[in-house]
Amino acid sequence: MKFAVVVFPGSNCDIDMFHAVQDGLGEEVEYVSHTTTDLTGYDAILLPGGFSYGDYLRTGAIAQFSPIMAAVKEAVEQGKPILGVCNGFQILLESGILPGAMKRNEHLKFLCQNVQLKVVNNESMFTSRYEKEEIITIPIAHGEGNYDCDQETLDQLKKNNQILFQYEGVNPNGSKENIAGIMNKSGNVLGMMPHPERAVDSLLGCADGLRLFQSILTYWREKHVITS
Amino acid sequence: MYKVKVFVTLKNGVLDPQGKAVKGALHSMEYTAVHDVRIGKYMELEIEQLDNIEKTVEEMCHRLLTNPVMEDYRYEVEEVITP
Amino acid sequence: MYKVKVFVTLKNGVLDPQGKAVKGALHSMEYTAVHDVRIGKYMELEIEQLDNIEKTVEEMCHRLLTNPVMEDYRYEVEEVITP
Amino acid sequence: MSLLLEPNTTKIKEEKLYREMGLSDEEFSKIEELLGRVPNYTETGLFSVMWSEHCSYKTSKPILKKFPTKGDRVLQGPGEGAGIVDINDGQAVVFKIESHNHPSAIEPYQGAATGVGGIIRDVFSMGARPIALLNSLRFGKLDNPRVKYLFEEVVAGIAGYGNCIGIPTVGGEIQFDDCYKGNPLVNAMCVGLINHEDIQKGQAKGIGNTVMYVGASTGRDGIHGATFASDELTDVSDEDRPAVQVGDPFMEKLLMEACLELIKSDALVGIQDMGAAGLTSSASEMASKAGTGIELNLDEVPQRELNMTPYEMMLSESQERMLVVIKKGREQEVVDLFKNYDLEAKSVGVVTDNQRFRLFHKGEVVADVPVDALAEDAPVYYMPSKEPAYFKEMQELEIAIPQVSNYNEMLLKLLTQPTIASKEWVYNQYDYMIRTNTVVAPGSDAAVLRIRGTNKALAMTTDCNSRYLYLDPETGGKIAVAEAARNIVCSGGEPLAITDGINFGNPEKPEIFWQLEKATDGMSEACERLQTPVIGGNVSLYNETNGKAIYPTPIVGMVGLVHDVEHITTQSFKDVGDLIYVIGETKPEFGGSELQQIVDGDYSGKAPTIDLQVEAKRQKQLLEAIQANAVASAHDLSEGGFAVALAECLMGTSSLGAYVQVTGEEVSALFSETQSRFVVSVSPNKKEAFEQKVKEAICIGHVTNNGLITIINENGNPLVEMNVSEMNKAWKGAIPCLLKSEA
Ligand SMILES: Nc1ncnc2c1ncn2[C@@H]1O[C@H](COP(=O)(O)OP(=O)(O)O)[C@@H](O)[C@H]1O
Ligand SMILES: [Mg+2]
Repeated sequence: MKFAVVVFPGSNCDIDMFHAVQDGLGEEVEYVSHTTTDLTGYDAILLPGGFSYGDYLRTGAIAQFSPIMAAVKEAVEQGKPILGVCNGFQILLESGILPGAMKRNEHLKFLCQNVQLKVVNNESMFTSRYEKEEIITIPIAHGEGNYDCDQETLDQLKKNNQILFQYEGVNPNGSKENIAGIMNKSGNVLGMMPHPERAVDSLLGCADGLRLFQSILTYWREKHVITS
Repeated sequence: MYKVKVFVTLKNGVLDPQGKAVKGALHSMEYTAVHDVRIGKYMELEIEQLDNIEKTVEEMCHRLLTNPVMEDYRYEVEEVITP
Repeated sequence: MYKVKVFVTLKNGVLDPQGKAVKGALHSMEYTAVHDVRIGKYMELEIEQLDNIEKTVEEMCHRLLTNPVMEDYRYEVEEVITP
Repeated sequence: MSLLLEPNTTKIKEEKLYREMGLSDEEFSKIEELLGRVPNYTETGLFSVMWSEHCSYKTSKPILKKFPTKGDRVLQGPGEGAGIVDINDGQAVVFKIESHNHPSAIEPYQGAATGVGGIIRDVFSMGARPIALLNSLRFGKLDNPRVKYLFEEVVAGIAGYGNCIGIPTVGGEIQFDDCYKGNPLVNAMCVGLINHEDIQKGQAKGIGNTVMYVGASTGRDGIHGATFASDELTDVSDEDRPAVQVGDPFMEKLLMEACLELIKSDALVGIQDMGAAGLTSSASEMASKAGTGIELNLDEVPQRELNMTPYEMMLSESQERMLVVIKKGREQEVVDLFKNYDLEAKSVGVVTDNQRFRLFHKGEVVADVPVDALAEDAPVYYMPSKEPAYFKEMQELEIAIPQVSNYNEMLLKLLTQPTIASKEWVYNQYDYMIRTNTVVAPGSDAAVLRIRGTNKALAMTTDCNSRYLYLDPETGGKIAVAEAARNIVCSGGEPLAITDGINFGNPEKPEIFWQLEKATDGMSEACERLQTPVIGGNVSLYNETNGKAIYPTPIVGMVGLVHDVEHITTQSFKDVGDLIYVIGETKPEFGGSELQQIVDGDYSGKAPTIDLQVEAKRQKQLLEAIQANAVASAHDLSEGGFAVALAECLMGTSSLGAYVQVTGEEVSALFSETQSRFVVSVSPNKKEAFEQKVKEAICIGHVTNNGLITIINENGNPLVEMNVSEMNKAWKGAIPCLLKSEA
């Protein structure tokens, strides 16, 4: 399976994402510049964290106009797994691929620490390797992770089981309904604030994030066997 | 040349954590008469002569300068005569 | 009740990385007529009836709402008749 | 100011305008002599910044000469952007510390942010990939709104810059004392990784080569920052402040990646960042080091503002700019490379053979001075030194053991002193994990980062207890180095070298200069003994408010090599039943201690003594024991003494406790700050192995699973008995609580 890590100017978790796939998962992965217009050669697209365009104006706002975003939207349509983490999530929101918007953390400070997440839905291509309701530990590192949406959107998210992760215990940023990660209605785009790519090596304290990547791989393999 | 001023505010009903913090700080400084604070953005753009400047500004606001999911905006366009 | 609008801008000569990035983005979106962008803050305060409201606002701006080292401000006070 | 309005030479000389720029009458005469004429306005500006303390080290040079700077592993000592130390396998570590005190006092967020930006440029200008940031901060007590504001904004500024550029901020230290109330200290350290073959020098070699300017454009910000940094703060500095420099970490991220790519190209001859004194210092130093000259055409310098004069361009301290020298004919490659990062590279000058620094503007020569006159010929001052009266008084005081009636209460109180309390509120605002190499995050003795693709890791720390330095600068200087090394050793690292951030008061006062001399004497001796040469540093003098100096604060930034990730050790206890040992005997030493501050409200008496030979021996033995995998946890004893250290070993553990017995005088046993001591835990099956390596270690108890800290005396009576979770809560909540409370 071949992954693309999209590099926007100012992305800085690109390297962590790359290593999570290469060293953690053991699959093929390449960096892809934001100026690329063709993503057909990749089986999954990863939008990493960081501060694209300095996160000036609003987080993820400027990156949505990068040339690569048309290709990302194509990949969304094709049903490829797309994972946006942190700034990647913010970009997915700004570009309208996922519903809702991000505000500054309620306490107005950047916060970096391990948090506990509840796996709300384990039937997605991103979470099949987790148990339902399982509590996992994944780090966060953001200043704007306060997810917000209107009631109608929230009802939809719930109805379609689009909420994959919720913060367990303390909500670190004030997000609506303790939301930590949501997917699109078709189920192939996941945006989440916590960083699974930082939790793939127990030398660094925690490896709960690895199963997220393994879930994607499992999905892809199954699909590949069936279709080929 | 035009000078365009854009005022961006959070939509009614969207909680404003920054405004809340500022209000709290003002109260602790004894400005208890302050009922509410909302914090938004103020942008000044200098734009060259253009046909249909309003439409362009509207478009820029909608596409980039604001996030319609949670923000409202209004703007003022002034013509500046450069000597 | 008063409604106070405060406009905060960066002092002349102070670097505005945000404005610069937004200008760059607008250009890459083909809004090349945009010469300059400066980004500041816009605040709306609701304040109860007060003697000398101007002085209070002035004071709040100076002490908390703006950073006099880097920012300039101006404000407008409107009286709001609450029904 | 337009060129026409600039004062002419007669006016500069007769009205002594150079004084406003910080040059003395004698210095001005020396410049006239070097030039053989009166300098014009621009030239006077060039000299004023290059001869400022910040750039020329004119008063600190004689002092810095004393530092040991050589060692088998040292690849680059002081003199370049940052020092470099070999770490085997063709790899090296690059690091340096830098102060941004005065800018942070004026505008704390941007002052701290641009401090971080500056030190990062120092490291990548050597060709190294920055891998970690640390900082060392000093503030007044947290009982005053201005101090709280400074503290919160400085931390936010450090976080804002480091997080955005994507370099983890992994450690640091903070102390709160009244002497820093009007003059906070903000020192930032950056650590980078490099392969030997990529090491760059800031030299303008090769006559005819092209000087290129890359990065942000030049504005009027920070003009006279270097001279400003060399002046005292007074209440009026609030008014006549120079334009604040705003950092743009996004720009720096692009610039860093572009420069690191450029380093791989053989078109590059030399590279240096534009730090203090911007274009002036980078260009003249690069030429001076190479023995060449430089001509710059200022019309080509990218400018952010209209009608900038040569004076303004040359003195601007706009951030995120670098100067590179490129082989003639290869300019376009560089332009293209930077364009890929949305950056502009612009040819602005040429390397000449005449050893002159010549500036052109609108077709005219606006400055023409010998390069060495700027970069090398700054005067050196040997300041008079005098032992302050207070020192003698302090030395003559009898040892006094502070009275403590309730040990439980006192321990709790110590744990909530902001200097001791958990710094989680601070470091949780820093992204300390990014780039996924941080094995030991902030919260233990030193931070440890693995080096991907190897078995090695790097341990790093910053330390300086300035209260000891105030009471006794020489001893305090030794302790600062020794403490840093202790933190490295406790984490499993072999101390390699240090960078120093010398923060002192006004050196023109003989008592301050005496502090400077003594402190650096002490540091030199410790560096010698512990084999950690000084590979670079920074000097910040004139840290005074209204004539009152800060405590002498020479911050030590140290990096150590962990030979195998298996050796990485943290301070927390690990398992029930592990044996607890103390290394080092305890004496009644309370001068400069936290306990003294609480009980007396002030510091007095003698600083704790230190025997560097004993220190070196203990560190060596402990490191050997760690490397033999005989140690479960290790922690050095510092502020607050044994009881605090023991408590710290339990913080954050889920349900562990400790049961230990102490001997001797009780207050000393619990709270004395005697140096060269460690608390270590050892798994029972490693008992022999450990005791064999560290013969003088004394087993005092064991790790329990009852969530209690229990310290009994010789007779078996409890001195301290407390819930770890209660302690933990107080320790963690102290700083947030102080910030919230109104004052
Ligand atoms: N300004 C800071 N930035 C980041 N980490 C910090 C800062 N201050 C303290 N820390 C971290 O908190 C922990 C305790 O610091 P400190 O009490 O100074 O330790 P020590 O006494 O062992 O030097 C260390 O891991 C340190 O890196
Ligand atoms: Mg320590």
